[in-house]
Amino acid sequence: MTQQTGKSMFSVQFIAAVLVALIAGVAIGFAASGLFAPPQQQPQQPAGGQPSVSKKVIQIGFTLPLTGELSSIGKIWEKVAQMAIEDLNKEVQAYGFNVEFKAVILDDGTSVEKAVSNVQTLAQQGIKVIIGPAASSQVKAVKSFADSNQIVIISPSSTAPTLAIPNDFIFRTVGSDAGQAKVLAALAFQEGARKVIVFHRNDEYGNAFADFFAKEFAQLGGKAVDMPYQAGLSDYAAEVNSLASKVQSEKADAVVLIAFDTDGGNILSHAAESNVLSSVRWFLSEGPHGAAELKTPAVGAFAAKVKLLGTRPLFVANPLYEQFKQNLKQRFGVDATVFCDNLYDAVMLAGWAILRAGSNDGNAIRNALVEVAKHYYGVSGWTIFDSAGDKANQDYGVWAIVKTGAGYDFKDVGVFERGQIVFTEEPYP
Amino acid sequence: MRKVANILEVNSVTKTFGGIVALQDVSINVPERGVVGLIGPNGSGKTTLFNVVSGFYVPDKGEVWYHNGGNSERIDGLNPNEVFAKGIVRTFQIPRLFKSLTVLENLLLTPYGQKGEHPMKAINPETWQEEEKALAKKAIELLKRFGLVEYAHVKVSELSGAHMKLVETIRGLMTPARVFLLDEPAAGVEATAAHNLFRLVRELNANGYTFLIVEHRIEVLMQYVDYVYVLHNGQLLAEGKPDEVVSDKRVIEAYIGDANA
Amino acid sequence: MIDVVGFLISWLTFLGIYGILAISLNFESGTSGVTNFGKAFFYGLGAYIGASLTVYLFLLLNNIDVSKVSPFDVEGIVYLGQFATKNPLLNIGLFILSLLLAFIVAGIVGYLLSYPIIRVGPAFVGFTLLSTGELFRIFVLHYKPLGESKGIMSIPHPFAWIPNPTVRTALYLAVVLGFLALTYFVFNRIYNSPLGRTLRAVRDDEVAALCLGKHVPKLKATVLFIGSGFAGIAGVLMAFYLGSISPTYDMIGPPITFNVWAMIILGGMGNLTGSILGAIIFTFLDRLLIFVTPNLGITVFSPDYIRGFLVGFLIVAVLLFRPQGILKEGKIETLAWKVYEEEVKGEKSG
Amino acid sequence: MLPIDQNTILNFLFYSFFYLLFAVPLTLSYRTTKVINFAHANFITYGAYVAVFLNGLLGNKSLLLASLLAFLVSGTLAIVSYFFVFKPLEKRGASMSLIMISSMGLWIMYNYLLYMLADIAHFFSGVNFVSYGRILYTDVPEITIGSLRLSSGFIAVCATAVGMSLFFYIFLNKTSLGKAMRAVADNPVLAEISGIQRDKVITFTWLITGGVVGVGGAIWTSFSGTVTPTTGDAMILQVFTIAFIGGLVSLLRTGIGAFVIALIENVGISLLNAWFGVPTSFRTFLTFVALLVILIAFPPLGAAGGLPFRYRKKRGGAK
Repeated sequence: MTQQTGKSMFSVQFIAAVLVALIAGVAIGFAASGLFAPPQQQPQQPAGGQPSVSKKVIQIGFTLPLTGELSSIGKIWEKVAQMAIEDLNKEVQAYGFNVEFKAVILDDGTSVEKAVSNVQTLAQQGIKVIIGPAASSQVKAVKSFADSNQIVIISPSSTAPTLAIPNDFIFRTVGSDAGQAKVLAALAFQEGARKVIVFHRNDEYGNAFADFFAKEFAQLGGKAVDMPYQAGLSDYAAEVNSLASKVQSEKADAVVLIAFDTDGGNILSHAAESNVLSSVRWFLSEGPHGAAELKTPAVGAFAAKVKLLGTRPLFVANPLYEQFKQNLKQRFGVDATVFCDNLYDAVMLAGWAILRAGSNDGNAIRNALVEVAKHYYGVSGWTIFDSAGDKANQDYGVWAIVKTGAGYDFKDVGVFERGQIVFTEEPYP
Repeated sequence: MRKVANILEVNSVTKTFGGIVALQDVSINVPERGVVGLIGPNGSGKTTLFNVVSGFYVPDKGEVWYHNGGNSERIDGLNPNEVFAKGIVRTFQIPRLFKSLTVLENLLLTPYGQKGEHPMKAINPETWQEEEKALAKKAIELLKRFGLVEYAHVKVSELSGAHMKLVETIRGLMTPARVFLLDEPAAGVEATAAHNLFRLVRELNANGYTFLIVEHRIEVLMQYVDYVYVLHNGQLLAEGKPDEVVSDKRVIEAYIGDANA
Repeated sequence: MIDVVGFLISWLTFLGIYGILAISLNFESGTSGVTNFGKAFFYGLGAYIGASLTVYLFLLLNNIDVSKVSPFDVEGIVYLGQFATKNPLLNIGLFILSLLLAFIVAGIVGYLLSYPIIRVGPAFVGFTLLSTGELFRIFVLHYKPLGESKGIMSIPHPFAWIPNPTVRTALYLAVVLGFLALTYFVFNRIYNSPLGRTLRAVRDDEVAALCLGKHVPKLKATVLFIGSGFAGIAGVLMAFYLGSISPTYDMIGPPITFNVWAMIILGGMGNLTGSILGAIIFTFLDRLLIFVTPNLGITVFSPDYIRGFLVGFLIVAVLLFRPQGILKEGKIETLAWKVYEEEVKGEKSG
Repeated sequence: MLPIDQNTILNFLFYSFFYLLFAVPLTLSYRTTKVINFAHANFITYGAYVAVFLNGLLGNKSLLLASLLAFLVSGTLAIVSYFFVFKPLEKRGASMSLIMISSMGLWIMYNYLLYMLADIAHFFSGVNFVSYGRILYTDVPEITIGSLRLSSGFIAVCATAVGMSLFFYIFLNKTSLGKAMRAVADNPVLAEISGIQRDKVITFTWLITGGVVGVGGAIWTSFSGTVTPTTGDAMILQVFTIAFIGGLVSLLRTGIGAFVIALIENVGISLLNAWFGVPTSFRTFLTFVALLVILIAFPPLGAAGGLPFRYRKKRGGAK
């Protein structure tokens, strides 16, 4: 054992050295970052006016859930964001704009406070358009800062109805859940369900979606029994068990699951083991779409047994989306999950809006964004915004889990047209 | 019949801890301005009796009376802070001073119900400055009298064992209390310091303070106390003047019996 | 270029709010020995009291029938947005009312909660308060009149009527720093008073303090009253700054408490200036690294993970470097020092 | 009809065994080292992720191999935390709360480190590690008694929990190292004097704590539908609640606490849901209520101190 004081002396010097290195590193980084974010106002056009070799760099901010509860979606979004920025730059330069967009991607750990400090610090670097945050509670927290400092926030996944507020700086490239609940209700009713248990996350997303669904389903003549579950747990075996006994006691003929991907996958893998839950129909919201757990054999077989169907925002037969899915798989090895198309279009809209505004003024960019969205048909279909800054018309598709050569996979099997579901193919023969 | 009025009376106190009888029907009296010793072999119940008087334990049976000038009141069942408020100060076998505070601060802490301890007044120093000044003068007086003044700003944790015992004893003088309960003052201190402490006790006694002292080192205690009670297995074995008790067969037997048991 | 003024305003606002939490927690757990793991509970309680009161009253005073238009649904939120800039006096009045009520209610709840934790050891005191905090959060998550899982939105900013955002946020920063100064003043006064001395004694040895006539349960209740009251004020300040409150785990749950604990330990337990220093280190580094990590050009993993890793590393490194925290516990400056000088020194030189 | 069916009982046992594997080592670690360790959550997650990486990168299907490696990885993590952080702090007189906060710093560091590792593994293998599905192991048998189907995960966790309990019982009571560990826990000063190398005992305690919890994490991947880098964090409050029921002192009471909390979380919630319509989202609410009731009803005054007597309202002491 080294001599006692020697040991502690050594560790003090060691730690002191590390600390000094840390601070020095930060200082250098700080200075270096100054270089990376060249001043927005003075473009580097040389006085002579000929087309300069170096392009004008414009930064777009991203605050994504790379850790925390939504990290599984966040990680895929990070790749979609990189691809979107690359495609945007190719497109923009093809039109002769001497501009290069650069992504500044920050992790907000699905936490409210980190989202606020990310948005504030990005704005203070001169960034005027920020994609994200993902959760509605985060968007609400950044709203007052964004509105007062004219920072355009485009969230690809926040669907809370309480954020549908006209002329503010919050835009959402995904339709509100009211529309999707209508489609899910129609799907369940059309498939013969009359009494369903609505098993949903107990957060803003889950509660709002469940309320809309209950209203719509009642109008169609069905009965919806509300059953919230605690979100953010490490496992849901106990919840699935209560669901099974509820299904028995209420004699329900279907379960409507409103969840994100991690808890959705967890619940379905436990439900597959319960014969009570395997004897009723299952209808899902868009959250679990794309979750790896749903492609496992156990859940795949369960889906076939209960003829599992889900809804999700989708422009069916949209060639751009199929192309987008291939690109993402081929370049980043990742399957497109829910909200990926909305994120991709959000980046495109942001780029073109900045170019159209031609200045770094937040208000000008906001107005330009509304105009650009009117004529833009992207991977997520028409991107026109309604008066509250949300995606105006949003079509919805129906997806199922089908057995393919290499195991199970997601497949879009139908579309919601003029008030009812039209199946393009029969998923469960 | 005792001619001097008693200040502290313990009447047939019994205390059991889940079946084990710690005290069985014990009665002792401490005369005003007296110095009374309480001895007994290990496990004889002397510390338990001490804790009953100072409010740590509630006796199962019996009473503890405190005759302070005209009015006398029962103090068994009171909480330790209420017993202190009545004017009975206790010390501990291992001195329990406040480590993060200095000697002066430990003294200043002792007076009961200082104005500055009320949250609303604490914020406004004017309300308690005068009282603090007076207490500080008194504390420094005491420190000078017992030659501890240069330790005033020393953290208590840095004091020697003997000094700690001294500080714990004299901090009681900061209060109007007249009765001192000393728990083995001579424990863990060499002979000369122990004798100094007991001489201090006599000196204070001369100024009108009353003492009840639990002590294990009988040879030191006997030279300084007027009256002694002997406890054995939770019962009162003997009582009397120091020399009577020392020569009492039953006491010797109890101690010897205890020695080779 | 980097908008340094904007950076300072937003960072200092967070610093101010966390500083209030850090000073009050340092007083509770550092000086008085009441290990409080439920700080986020009183912070959330204060925020909810201020926010819900303001949102309801705001609609009522603008004669909108709250039973029909709930302040948590879209129409209510839109009304709140429209009326925000109409009547400055109303905004400021409700803001002050929220601060007062939050202090009193959070304080009383803190006072009452001191009862169950009297006989329990420090580690248990912490977890009892933490559990109570979680009970409150899960209850609010299900309680319709408080906005359920939607939380409370578009809380009218006290200075909403000032058009220029920089002036508005600078003024709000002034208010926050004002409260930080008030917190420091109050706790510093108590720290350097007989009460401060008694509380440190209770921390060092409860039993001995009790035997010296100190009413330990009442003292602990007082400590929790004052500490929780100021936590309630911090909650109101954050609610009005963000303009929204959601009952999520990270917003009013244990992560807030753990952050504040890291600050007071970093800064030095029992030292109020240390708490502010801890808050500075904790909040500044996180924001500063935002300028650095995204540009590191690492592709094998998200570069921003380094920012989180460094915050954790900083806590461990500083603690290893200074195992007692950066600043030591100061001495109690009361008049006794002057008397000591006059008496002893005077005599020596005289 | 009682809303308790076969599955509820099965879940209750599942959770009891897992809580046993996670909470008992926590009590052991606090009892011996006096460190409230938040990095305990990482021991669980790293154990699980050893199994995940083995399955994702190398297609390993053996739970035994995964558990063994998980024991080593989480065990080493615990020892590293002790050697580089807790020990230097302890030696230089850091307080209990300070060491607890240092464990929080470690918790944050280990979390982000795991996210980086998951990213790097994804970079090379293309498999998404941030949320990983349930792993089907082939080397653990599946037993069906009558209609009751005991999955391989159940057998594994049941065997390990029982094995751990037996091991702790025998180890702590019979072996010299075990007795030394108890001595260090009950009376560190005495242990020091009687020549027990405290350092060796403490290092061994951390190895066992990290190891057993890591094995628990590895088995968790066969039970839980999805494993994410925050799996351990979402459970840590429950695990601490159980350890507190055991008074952070007695392993037996912690074991009982594990069953009590599992009972409340599974059977309790479904009863309340069926009879009083309490939404299942009140599940964690119940756990905390249970902790409060236990702390107030009979406060564990053991190692954690507190006023040694019930503070009495004044009886009519005065005349």
